[in-house]
Amino acid sequence: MTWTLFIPELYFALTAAVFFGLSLTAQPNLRRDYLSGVFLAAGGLVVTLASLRLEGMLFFEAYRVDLFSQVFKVLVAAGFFLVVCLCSELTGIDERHHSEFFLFLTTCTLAMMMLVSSVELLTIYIALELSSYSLYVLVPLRTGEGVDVEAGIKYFMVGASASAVMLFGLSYLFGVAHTTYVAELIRVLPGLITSPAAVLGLILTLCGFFFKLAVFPFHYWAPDVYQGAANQVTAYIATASKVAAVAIIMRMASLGGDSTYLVHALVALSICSMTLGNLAAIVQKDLKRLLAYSSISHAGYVLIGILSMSPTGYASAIFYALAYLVMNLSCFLVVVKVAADGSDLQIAQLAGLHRRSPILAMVLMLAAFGLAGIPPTVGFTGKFLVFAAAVEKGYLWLVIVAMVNATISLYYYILVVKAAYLAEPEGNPPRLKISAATRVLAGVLVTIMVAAGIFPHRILEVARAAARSLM
Amino acid sequence: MNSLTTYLFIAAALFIIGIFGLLQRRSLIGMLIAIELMLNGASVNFMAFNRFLAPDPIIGQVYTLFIMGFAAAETAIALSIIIAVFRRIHSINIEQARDLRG
Amino acid sequence: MSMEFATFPYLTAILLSCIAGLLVILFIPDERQMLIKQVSLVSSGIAMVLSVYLFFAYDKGKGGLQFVEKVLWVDSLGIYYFNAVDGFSLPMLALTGIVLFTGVLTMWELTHRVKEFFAFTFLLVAGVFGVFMAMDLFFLFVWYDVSLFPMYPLIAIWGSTRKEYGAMKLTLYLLAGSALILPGILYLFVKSGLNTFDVTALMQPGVFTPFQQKFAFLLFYLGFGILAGVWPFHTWSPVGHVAAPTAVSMIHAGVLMKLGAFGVLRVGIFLCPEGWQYWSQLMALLATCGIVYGAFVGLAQTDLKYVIGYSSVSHMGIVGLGLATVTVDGLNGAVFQMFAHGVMTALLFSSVGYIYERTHTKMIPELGGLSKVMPMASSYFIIAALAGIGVPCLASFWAELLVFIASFRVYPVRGALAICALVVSALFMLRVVQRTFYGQKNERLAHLKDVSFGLGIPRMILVGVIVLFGLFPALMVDLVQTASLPLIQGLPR
Amino acid sequence: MNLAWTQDPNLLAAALSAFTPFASFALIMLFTRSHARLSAGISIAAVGISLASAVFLLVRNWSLPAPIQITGRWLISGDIHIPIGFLLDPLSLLMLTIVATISCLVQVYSLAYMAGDPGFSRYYAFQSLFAWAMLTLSISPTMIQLYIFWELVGLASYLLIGFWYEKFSASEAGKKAFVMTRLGDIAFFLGLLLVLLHFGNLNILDMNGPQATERLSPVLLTVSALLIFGGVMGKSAQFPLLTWLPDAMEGPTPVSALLHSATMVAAGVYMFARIFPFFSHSGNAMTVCLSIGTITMLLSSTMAMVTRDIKQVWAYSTISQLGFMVMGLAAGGYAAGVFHLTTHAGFKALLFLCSGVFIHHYETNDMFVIGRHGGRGLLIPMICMTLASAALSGLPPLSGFFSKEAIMGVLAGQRNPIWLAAGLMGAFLTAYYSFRLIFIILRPNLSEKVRAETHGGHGKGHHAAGLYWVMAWPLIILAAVTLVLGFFQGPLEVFLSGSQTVSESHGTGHHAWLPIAAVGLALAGTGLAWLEFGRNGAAQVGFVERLPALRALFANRWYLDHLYRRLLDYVIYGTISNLFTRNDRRVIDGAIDGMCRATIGSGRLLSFVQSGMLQYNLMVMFAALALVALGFYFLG
Repeated sequence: MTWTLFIPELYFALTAAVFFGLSLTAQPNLRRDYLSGVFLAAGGLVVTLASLRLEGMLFFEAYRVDLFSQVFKVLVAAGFFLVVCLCSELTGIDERHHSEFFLFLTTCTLAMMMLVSSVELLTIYIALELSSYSLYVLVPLRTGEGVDVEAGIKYFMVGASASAVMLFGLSYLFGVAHTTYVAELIRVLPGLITSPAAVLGLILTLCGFFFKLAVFPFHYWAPDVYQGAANQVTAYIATASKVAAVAIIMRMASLGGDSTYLVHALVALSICSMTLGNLAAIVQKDLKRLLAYSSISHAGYVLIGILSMSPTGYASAIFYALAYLVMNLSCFLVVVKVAADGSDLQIAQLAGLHRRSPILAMVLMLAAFGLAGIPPTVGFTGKFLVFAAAVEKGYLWLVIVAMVNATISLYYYILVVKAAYLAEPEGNPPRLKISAATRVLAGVLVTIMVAAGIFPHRILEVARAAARSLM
Repeated sequence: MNSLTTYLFIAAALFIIGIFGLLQRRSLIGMLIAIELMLNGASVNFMAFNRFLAPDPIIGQVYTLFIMGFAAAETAIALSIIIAVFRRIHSINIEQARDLRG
Repeated sequence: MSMEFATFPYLTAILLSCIAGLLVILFIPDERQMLIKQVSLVSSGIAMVLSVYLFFAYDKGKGGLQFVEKVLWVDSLGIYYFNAVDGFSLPMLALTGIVLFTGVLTMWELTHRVKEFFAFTFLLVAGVFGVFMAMDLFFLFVWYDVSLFPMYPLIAIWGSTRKEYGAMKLTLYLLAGSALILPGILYLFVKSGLNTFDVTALMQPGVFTPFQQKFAFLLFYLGFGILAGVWPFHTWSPVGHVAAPTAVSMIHAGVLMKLGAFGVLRVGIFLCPEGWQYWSQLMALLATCGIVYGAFVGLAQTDLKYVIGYSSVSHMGIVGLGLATVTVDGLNGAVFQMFAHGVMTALLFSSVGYIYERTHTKMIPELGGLSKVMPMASSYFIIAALAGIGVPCLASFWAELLVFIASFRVYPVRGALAICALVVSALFMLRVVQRTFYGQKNERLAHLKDVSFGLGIPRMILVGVIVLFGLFPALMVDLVQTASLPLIQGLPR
Repeated sequence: MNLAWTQDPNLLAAALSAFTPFASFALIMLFTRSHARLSAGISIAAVGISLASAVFLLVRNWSLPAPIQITGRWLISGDIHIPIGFLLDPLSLLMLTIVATISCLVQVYSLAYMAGDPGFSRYYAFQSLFAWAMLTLSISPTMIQLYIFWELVGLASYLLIGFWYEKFSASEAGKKAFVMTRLGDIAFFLGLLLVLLHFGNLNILDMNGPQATERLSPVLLTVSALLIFGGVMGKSAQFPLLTWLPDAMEGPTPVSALLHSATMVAAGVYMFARIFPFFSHSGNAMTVCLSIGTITMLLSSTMAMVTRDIKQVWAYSTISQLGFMVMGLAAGGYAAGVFHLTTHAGFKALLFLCSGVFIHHYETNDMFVIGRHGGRGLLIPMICMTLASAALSGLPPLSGFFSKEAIMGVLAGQRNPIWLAAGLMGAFLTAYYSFRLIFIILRPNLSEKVRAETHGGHGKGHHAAGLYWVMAWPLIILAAVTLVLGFFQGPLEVFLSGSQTVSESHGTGHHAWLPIAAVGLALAGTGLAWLEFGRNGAAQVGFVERLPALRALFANRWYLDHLYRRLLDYVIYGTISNLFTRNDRRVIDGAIDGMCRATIGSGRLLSFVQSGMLQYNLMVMFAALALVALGFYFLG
């Protein structure tokens, strides 16, 4: 039993402990919390990167460390790091709770990491619940805006019921397969997939993860939570937790083997969620809410990659997850910086951004066009790969629907860009003060968005390898 | 009608009742209880499957224990949030909390 | 990475000249407007010189693809960075270079957000160049989209009439087109089973079944056709032209619309020849509708730019008709028409742009007697208008001649209809010329200055090109023929 | 063209004559726009060179055995070959010389007429453009080249008619001319395409050769011939496309003299003669042409009888003479038609130039005003004009007499006498209206109150004597030509029929009574004119003008213009264009916008459903779940 495999998780557990300790100290110290957060998160990223190539099993085969899990751990850690970087002035959270904020963020990350590499139903459930609980607590932490607790309670209610449903599904899986190890399930389940109990179990199980990814019909929490939670929390929910959800859905979807019905169900869900997300996003005024709906539609796109159930499909989904992570973080960078007082950001408030801060405007434009799937951004490459995988499986019509959706989505992304570049603000708002660190961050994000879009080669190779290790 | 199916029916009944309660109740506490019912339905399932089918007699019980634990934690969090809600809108009727929409 | 460079990578150099211009401009502070303009002038100049050089350097005797640059990009998907030119793409490259250069010169007086304007312009043009030289479907599509989305800010920020509506409509409409193209490309990619996006590999006969070709061609025809202004998917084009600022309408009507026709040619016709033959009837029908329709609608317009917009619809119809004939002459005529119309429209828009900047109106009734006020500006417009109505010894005459001969041979009735539309187009162009430039000197505008020499240069270049190819059409046709002849001969009988 | 230029004097001369004007056009447009005199010099020098080389060619090839054809490749696309080159045969040489001569004279004349005009350089540039196009047209070896330069000639005419573009009527007239001729050209083009596709090439010699009948079915032959004749209708202002020519008189008078009487409008007739054998293969086509020519001739002569505008009279007479030429050709009189074209070019140019002097001097087009101001005072123009009118009305011994007689002879050869009758009628009317004008100016009725029409009042105050003589010399030269040209009929016919092997059997049947009848009718017309306008105390009111209805009919050009106007307004603008525009806005664009609006609306609906009611959301969630579950039992 080699503990080295578990190092990243351990590291984050320790980090959590550190923040717990900080939270016990009497008087709050924002600077201290932020800096320790950044450095610890950076360290975590380094550690996870270092352990990228590890392989092996832990905890009585319940915990699998392979390229697939490690890649996603890196993504999660990266997301965590970048989100922490956005917390330089954490105006959305009461000062007294900053260290708690970091604490729960860390525990959530830890849970995500466990989630992506756990291969036993109970472990999965534990990891999932742990991450959810941290988020349940994070959402109402916000100060000022009166809606945070409402968002929190709704998030909780939907989440709890979803997890209950999932648990019920798990019980059926256990019932038909007599085992709780994913590896054996993969072996046994395809044979039983015609039996109602198995399919019902699988579908109900997937519900829990769909809730995380905010796929229709479990998407209702997304807009409310995105709007209600503090900007940084929203950024985290929108990026890291989504990535982890993608990972676990891939793991579980491969249980279905070649059940056409499951595929059809997924097709239906993906079409519903992307259409619904895009249409509802058109009329949004609040940028975070708009991003929530767009995330719903992107969940649909990711599903396309997953439901093609082929190595290329999974690889494309992994790539898409990365792309989504980067683009969304770029958007939230803008949100956090423009709404410096931690309030919600109306699209109209972007007016004149191109003068107030050209670099943020550029980041926003690239991110928006990327989310819309316009080359040469990573968003386009991701869509391209996903669609290629789908067409390979013969889902041409699904792809056409998705492309039409992408066109619709372009409309509201353009509205955002228009607000940033065209609309003239009333009065003359001052130039935003952008710290050097933020500039660097923005530069890095832009570079990733463009470079990964134009030179997808390396990333794609890794993704393929990861997908192969999953199968 | 062997006994396994009986248990399954009971579990399913619990689950459905839970869902019904969740949809029908307007008070947060009631909804919380409904969710507990759903969880219990799941645990009954586990126990039943374990008892009748699974080779290894531990798993189901382990699951059930864990579920209990989680239920407790969940309730704790839920109650804390509900208290916050009550502070904010002076009611635990979910219909009062409708600021987030659109 | 297997590389293959026949010669010095001219094509990449063209792309780089644009992208370098873009990057340099991005790092110049936006107060240094003059510097920005000079930089853009230089890089566009390089692009033009290179593209025109290639036009003449191409070895007609050898024919085929030349100046090949091929680099493996993503081997798991068989994506190559594969640039090459043939008789079809060279005229387009030259056209793009010329229009870009003249466009930059035309916008010399711009003062509002100069930096962003030229940055977006270069992004757009890089995409256009890329499409014309890409022989790999993936890159072709990437460049295609890259060339589309800058249109939005370009129109919406620097545009005029109903600019935001026009910009949004144009962008969404065109990208809706690419919503059909991408599935089509992926469809062919998958069906070929070759795991490559290399056009030369996919265009081998027998790769695709007739059904696949018919299906995919329809996708491409509709997708690219929208950008080519195929009737009835043309309504974005007048609106967009009207809204766009001068240089953008020049580039847009002059080059971007050709992108659509070129896409149909390069992707649709090259990869799905049988689909081409199968749908040619439909193409001819829509094209004829476009020609007649555009002419008649143009007759009723009172806004100069609308007039030009509809004449573009009509002229692009001629391109479509040429493509629909499935003959060598038709192809020659179509490509020639793309080139000629590009230059001509650029000239028209540059003149109208000048007039609009000075008089602040595009409405024909408010103008009139301009020849007395600004003779040069008017004569540029008049020359372009004459070219537009197919006066001999101006470039577009030959193109139309070839297309009409070919179409009359293949589709006598539709061809005759299209020819008859010439009268109408003559009528409305001359009507515009008369109402706008002739008549008593317009005192309200009497104080305005005529085109200065500096601003005259781009127009003169365009006029020169029009006359050159009008007097020596063989320059163009011989070149295009090197590509069209093998294509037609390679068709399955 | 891979031939060495110096080795073949023909090629050299032809190239010179054709391309020097183009060079001057380019020069003037590019460099010397601001130097009026320099431009004029360049242009005149260029056209002078053309004239010289044209004469050289004519003399050198007076008795050439076979047509010389030199072509080089201009454009080859697929199986379409478009050569450029020269075809030197009697007809083209003759036309070349005529065009060069008249252009040269007119350009000299314009030195004075246009003196001090702001657009002097532009004027000469356009003149050169026209000279280039027209000369190249006349020596084209293929119909496609002919068509190309045919269009260019049309362009030049458009530019020159609208030369004073600040006058609305002028620009309007230019537009009208261009569009109307374009209408004919479309038919022409279609005809050419028919021939090209079914016959294979458009080489004039081949088309005239015998294989035309072999390769083209009679029906096809007739159809294409008629379509090509459409071009003639447009260019030579034949019925029903004749109304643009009178309006074209809005241009400067020299332009009218050059383009719209002597040369350009004759291009139609020239083209007819050019492929005369091709036409003559199809009897029906010839008959149609004959009738068209006749109608044109009669209609336009009636119009000429009532107008007061001096230029209008000659415009109408031009139309009628063109109709007359077409009659001659269509009746099979190749030589006769071409001969009349030649003579007509001479005296009609003379007529216009003379009236130009009057207009320039009195700054009005109204013949009555001119007469009352003592128009006869200007001796040279007066004499020349009288001479030319005599020629026009076919009085011996002037050139017009001979050519008209030739055509009459041909007409007499026709089986159906009606054509001859029409011709004689035409002769009578011609004499009447031309001498009506002469007498009005010569014997002004001073009692008549003046209506001061200021038509084309573009003039300049001073009339230096130098200018007067600059204008006078061309008149004298042309007058001399008019006097003597008639006696060259014999040689010319020999020259023309030298290469063209046309059967003139029925054309040359001589009837002794014919000349007498014709001349008699001409004299009668003159006499009538004298009775009504010439003799002392004549009321100066023509017999037509006594019948208001008839007068209105003639004055309004038989209401043809009104018809066209209506057609344009109601059918083209009012119906089709309007309909298409509405359709574009409402249906096509409306559909697109509607789709977008629907999308946004549905978005609004969806976000409304997101009502913030937790229970509803959960309900949807479970319902969807149930659906998926149930779906399995029914579908899975």
